[in-house]
Amino acid sequence: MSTEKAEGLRVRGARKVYPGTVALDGVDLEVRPGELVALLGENGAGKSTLSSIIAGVARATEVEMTWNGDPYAPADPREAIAAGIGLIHQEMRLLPDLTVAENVAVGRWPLARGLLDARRMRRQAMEQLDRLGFAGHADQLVSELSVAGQQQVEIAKALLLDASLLILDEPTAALGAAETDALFATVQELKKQGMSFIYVSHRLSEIRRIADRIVVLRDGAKVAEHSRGDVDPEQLVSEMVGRSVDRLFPPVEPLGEDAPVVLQVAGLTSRRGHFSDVSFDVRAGEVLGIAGIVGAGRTEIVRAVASADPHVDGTVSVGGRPVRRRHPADAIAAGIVLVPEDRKHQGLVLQHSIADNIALPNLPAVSRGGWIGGGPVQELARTVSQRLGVKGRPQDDASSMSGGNQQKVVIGKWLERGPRVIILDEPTRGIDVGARAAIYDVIADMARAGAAVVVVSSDLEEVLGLAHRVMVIAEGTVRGMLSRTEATPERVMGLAAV
Amino acid sequence: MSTKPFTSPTQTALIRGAGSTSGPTRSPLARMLSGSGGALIGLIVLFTIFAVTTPRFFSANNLINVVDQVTVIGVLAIGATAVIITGGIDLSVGSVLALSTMVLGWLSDEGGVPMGVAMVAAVAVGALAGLLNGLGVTVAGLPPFIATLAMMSICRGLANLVTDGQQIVGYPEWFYSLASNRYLGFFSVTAIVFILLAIAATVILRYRPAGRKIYAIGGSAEVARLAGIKVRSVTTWVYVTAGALAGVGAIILASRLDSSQPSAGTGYELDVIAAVVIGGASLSGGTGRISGTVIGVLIIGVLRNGLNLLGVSPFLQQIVIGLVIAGAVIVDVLRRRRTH
Amino acid sequence: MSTKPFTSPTQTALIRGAGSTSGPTRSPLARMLSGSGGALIGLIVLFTIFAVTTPRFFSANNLINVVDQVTVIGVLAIGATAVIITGGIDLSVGSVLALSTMVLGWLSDEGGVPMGVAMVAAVAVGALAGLLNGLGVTVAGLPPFIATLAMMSICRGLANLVTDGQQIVGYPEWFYSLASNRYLGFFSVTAIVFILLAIAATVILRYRPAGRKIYAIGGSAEVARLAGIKVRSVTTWVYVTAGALAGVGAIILASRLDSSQPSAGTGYELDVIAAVVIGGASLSGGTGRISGTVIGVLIIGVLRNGLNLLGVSPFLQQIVIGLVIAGAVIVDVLRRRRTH
Amino acid sequence: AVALSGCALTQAAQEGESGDEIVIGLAVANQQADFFNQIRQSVEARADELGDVRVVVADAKGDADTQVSQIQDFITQEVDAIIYIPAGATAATVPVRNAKAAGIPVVTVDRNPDGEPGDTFIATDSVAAARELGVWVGEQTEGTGRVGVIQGQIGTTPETDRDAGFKEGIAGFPDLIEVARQASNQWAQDEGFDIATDMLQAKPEITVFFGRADALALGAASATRTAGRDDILIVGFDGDVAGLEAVRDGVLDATITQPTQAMGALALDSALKLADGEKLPAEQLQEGVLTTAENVEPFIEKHP
Ligand SMILES: Nc1ncnc2c1ncn2[C@@H]1O[C@H](COP(=O)(O)OP(=O)(O)OP(=O)(O)O)[C@@H](O)[C@H]1O
Ligand SMILES: Nc1ncnc2c1ncn2[C@@H]1O[C@H](COP(=O)(O)OP(=O)(O)OP(=O)(O)O)[C@@H](O)[C@H]1O
Ligand SMILES: [Mg+2]
Ligand SMILES: [Mg+2]
Repeated sequence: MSTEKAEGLRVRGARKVYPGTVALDGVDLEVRPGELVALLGENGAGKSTLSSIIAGVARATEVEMTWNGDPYAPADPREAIAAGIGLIHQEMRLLPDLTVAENVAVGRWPLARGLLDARRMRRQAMEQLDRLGFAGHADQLVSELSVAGQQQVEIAKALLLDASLLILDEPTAALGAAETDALFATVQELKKQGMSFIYVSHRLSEIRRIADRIVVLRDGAKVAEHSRGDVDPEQLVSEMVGRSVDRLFPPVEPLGEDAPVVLQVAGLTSRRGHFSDVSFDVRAGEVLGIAGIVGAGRTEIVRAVASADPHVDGTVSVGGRPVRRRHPADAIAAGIVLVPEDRKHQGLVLQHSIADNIALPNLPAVSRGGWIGGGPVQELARTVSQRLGVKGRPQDDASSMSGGNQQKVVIGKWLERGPRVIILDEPTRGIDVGARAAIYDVIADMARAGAAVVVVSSDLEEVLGLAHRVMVIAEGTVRGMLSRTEATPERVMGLAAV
Repeated sequence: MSTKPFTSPTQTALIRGAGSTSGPTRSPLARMLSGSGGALIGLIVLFTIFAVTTPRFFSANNLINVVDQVTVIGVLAIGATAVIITGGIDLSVGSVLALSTMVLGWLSDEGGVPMGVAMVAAVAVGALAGLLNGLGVTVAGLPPFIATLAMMSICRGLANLVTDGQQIVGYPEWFYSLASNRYLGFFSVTAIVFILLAIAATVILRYRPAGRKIYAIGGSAEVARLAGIKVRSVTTWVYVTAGALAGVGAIILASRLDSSQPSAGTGYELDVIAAVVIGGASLSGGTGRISGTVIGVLIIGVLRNGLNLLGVSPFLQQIVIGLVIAGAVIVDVLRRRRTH
Repeated sequence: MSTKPFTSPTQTALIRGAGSTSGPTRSPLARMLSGSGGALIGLIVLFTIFAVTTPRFFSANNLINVVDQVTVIGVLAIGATAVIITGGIDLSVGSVLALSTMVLGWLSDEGGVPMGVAMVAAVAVGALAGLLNGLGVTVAGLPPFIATLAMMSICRGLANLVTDGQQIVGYPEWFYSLASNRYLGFFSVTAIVFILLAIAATVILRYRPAGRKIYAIGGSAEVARLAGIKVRSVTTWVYVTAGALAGVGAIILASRLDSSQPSAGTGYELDVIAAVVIGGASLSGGTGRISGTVIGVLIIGVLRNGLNLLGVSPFLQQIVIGLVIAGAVIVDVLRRRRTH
Repeated sequence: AVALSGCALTQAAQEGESGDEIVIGLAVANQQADFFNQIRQSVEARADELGDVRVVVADAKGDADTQVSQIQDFITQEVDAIIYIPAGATAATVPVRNAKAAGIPVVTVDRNPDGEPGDTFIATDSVAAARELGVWVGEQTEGTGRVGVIQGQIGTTPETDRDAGFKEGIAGFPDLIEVARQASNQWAQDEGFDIATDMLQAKPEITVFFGRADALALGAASATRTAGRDDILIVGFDGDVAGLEAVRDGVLDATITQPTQAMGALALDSALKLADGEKLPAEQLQEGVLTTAENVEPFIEKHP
């Protein structure tokens, strides 16, 4: 009965109201078979909300949807999956205590005579994961995987859904270049088989590569639609942000000859084998970029520098004085602070307010004679919010903020301490262009104020755009230290390759 | 606990309790070690100590006694394992057991109902209490600790009201012999029921979709929901099952005591939970296995039995039991730390 | 619980218990409502019901009686609130109280030690038990449920060993009058101690860095650690404090009863935890406040008192108490759902 | 059955002789209760006195199922006789049955299982003692008063017996009326305190408190003192050490002293005799003694 025109998904007037926020305000969307529609927009524009409504995860306040011509109103994810619509959630949703294979199979366990067929379960999982270039094995616990590995498991889980429409909400946020390539190859292959996609990403360069059409959201409304993928990024940015963003990266100011060495790392070696013999210096006002492919050991190295992991040999000194490494408090006392890569689990107490989160590492600063007053806490929160342009009232729960704003809070909570060394691990993962520019400005400001800055990122453009020098890590060892002029994408990639 | 990719295991374990690994799809040896390794070591150590120190311990007869002595707790612990895997807890099992046993006695004694029907009713009453627990958790949104704490109090009151606190005696002889006659030269009917239930639960948890769903829910209710699992209904069923098993436990207890007492099962909930956790389950959900629970139950049973045989004074026994519970779980924690 | 932007609150609450918002930096009204609103409504409802049904309830004298009746549980609940905010649980409070009260009695009676010194020793013994709990959790990596369950058994055994299970009588007259003489026309010394401790705990949790750290640890131990908080040592101190408060509770109970009994405090742990949760704390940690706990304690106290005044039989009381516990927390859950 | 158990008895006795000591299993209902704990202590004291006798103690903590297991363990140890103080509300038959099946004689103390009595039964006649207490209260109050009863655990044998006896005792005083009763769950002093406080609040006309155990009565005494009521007659039951001292000090007005020392010693002696194959009377009831300030001193010196 369905006419050719009605094939695929049609969304009409999607509206979602949260107490205090209108997340979506009457958005239309159409996805045809075999097509990849990219959904763009700033943090909080409503991309995930729209995705969730389509996948039955959230209920719209108002919406009219048809799927292959029939009315479609999923009450829960089960109904969406049954209809052939699957979602890879922006926040990774895995079971840490179960194996990779179990996680991929969750909800769709292969059975033999009514009982779980564990061998088939493993085989199916690895078939998908191999296509994505997964490095682990089927029996590994998910909690042992790197973020990238977890992301790949999440993707494999969705690929096994047998969906005809798959929504990928920022699937590459945690992936490096090689993994991203593998994913895109898989996506292209599936498109040829008639599968359609909704693709959400903040990486505009990716959009050019794979999008058939582009829909841009702003403040919950559709502001632009392009019927092709290779749209000029600058145009997209101005559509997303509502103004033109003239530059992403602040200028990198040359370092004075006499800038003193602040952070000195010598012979740092993990007793668990994550990295060995890592040595480097960072001078006052300098930004050191750390590049490498996923799983190279960058996170482990910077965590060791920040005394977040025990079981490490070697020395870390600040201003010539060695830092004890028993507890993160040791590093903090020496002036080293870490903005961790996983803001939800390491950066924020999500059910506490923004103000409380900012106050946490600044308890002495908000105390008067050992007493914490509500006033100073609010005051500090306002100061930090203003400085970084955080959207959200100090008393709101951290969990109610968009990712970009959360990231700003994670960085902001350390600024008041005036750290001598600040380490940022993947500081803009999942962050929109506008917010990214703001975070880059903050990074440059800190350097200008005399801090030694270390930026770890899988986004090569980011490393090259910010850093005075780039250190390349592969397999837990330093493969090269490049000056700003030496650091071309080709050279970095060459050194990073295993 | 949700995905914390770069958390050191020690730190995560610190507050919420030891996280646990339970990959059901590992090699048999790894599986054995990961599921209940710590507890198994504890059990073997206890066995050895008692076998050496008290000659009567290591006799077939005594070991069968131990099995008989743990049947009630064991049956309850099977249900509790499932509840704990979902991330819940059931404090009401002892009281639900008391209510079921009183219903059994009242129906068969006062009510003149045939024994078979009364037994079904006892299980049904347990299941009903479990259903209310489950709905309290899934529909009313109560924390499991509170829903089942309330049910614990309610069922104890009801159990007492049935006969105004009196015990009920006068079961038929065949009923008493279910727990006391040892068929096949070894096991009583009640012990066989326990063993069969344990096997069935192992198979369901490990190889049936229902079991896998329970693990998924405990790992993360949200992940399970996104994967299309009916979290509320599965969770409710788990509580219903735990309640029904308390009903089965009530029948076993009545048979064992040849009577029904409203004070039955007082304090069992803590024994049961201790057994499940000693067996390797984590109270934060997502892990646990029946084999481990059975070992946990045996540890508690062997310990009590051995200390009695040794003639250790009851006050000292309490101290030793506390130390062994802590010790058994510490062994498990250390073993896991090493594997990480 | 982590942020799940698209989770319906019901779903998240489903497994781990109702999440809660407790930003200590909110407006006074929001603070009142978020901290203990549900419980407060419950308390007011109870008050109204009893005031209408039994004329003697709403008299100054009876209300003072209620305060006296809840002092011991109240003092224990203050410590338990802190423990629960860290995401832990303390099942040992009742037994630690018993051990402390026996040490108090033994030292002052048999040991001939001055009463003041014996009181200090009782608190110190409680603190020591708390220290072992804390180290069990933070250093040995035991789940709090297990560490304190073991301690519960150990302390009960020790409490009994002190006098081989005998109670101790014969405190000086002035000691007995601490709990029985009502100074200022109203409160006994013990009630005043409780009120002062509650105020001190409120102030510390809300306005001292230590309090902030406790909330942060419960919210996320890893975030707290990376923010430079010594998670282990703070957590250990929280258990030490809970133990010391059990020691204070022991002194109050001894004064109230003019004797020390090794069976003292049996089952208090569940009352205490129920009070804290009714007061709005979540067992998954990160939330809770003393004002809520005090209301929770009063709900339990008023309920028992009112039902006694009405002459309700203890069996019916158990049922009513179960229903009220569930009801009070459901009110809270519903209220939170609406604000979400 | 007699022949069978007799035959098994000799076997047990022989076992006892072949080892150098006789082993007696003592299954205590609940050591948290002072009454049971005292019996346990007196059994142990008597064994020390005799020498050559080892007492193995198990505490059921009030749970009948635990007690079945513990007696099973006694049987495994092949003890020579068992002293069984039943746990739970009322006495379970299974432990006696199991022991008899194994040919081990049983002395039941305090409660005797219906239909499966021990070889001998030792207890106080609580009904008679409670009746005496009731009459005493009637005389003290000159037959006028309002009684508040703080019950033990409802449904248990002691509660039922003490209730029946006391009612009979005060029946002869028509103006001595029970106006309130409330039950405790654990016979505990803090429960007694709270219940009595609330009773005084609800029924200020109360002039007599009967605590069904000394702990409950002591709780009531604290409550009356806190309420500033010194006009209330308070009586207990059991004759705990604390109870007796309270009677001496005038805190309690009377209690019934159960001869726990005598019962414990008698239980052990009976167990030894049964182990030797002797026959004993089915019941060996002891007198509970009404104890007031006048006759309390000797009991404090040496508990009967
Ligand atoms: N559970 C919730 N309660 C209240 N507000 C919410 C909730 N979830 C999302 N919002 C709000 O809805 C708006 C849209 O959020 P959404 O997550 O859809 O944005 P997004 O475009 O996916 O952003 P990002 O790029 O950061 O992922 C935001 O203002 C957000 O704060
Ligand atoms: N919690 C963990 N348990 C076990 N292995 C881990 C854990 N975290 C990381 N690893 C492993 O350590 C190695 C280094 O990982 P790390 O995350 O430091 O690399 P990275 O370069 O920072 O990569 P990413 O870009 O994913 O953060 C990887 O092989 C990873 O699988
Ligand atoms: Mg999003
Ligand atoms: Mg990394």
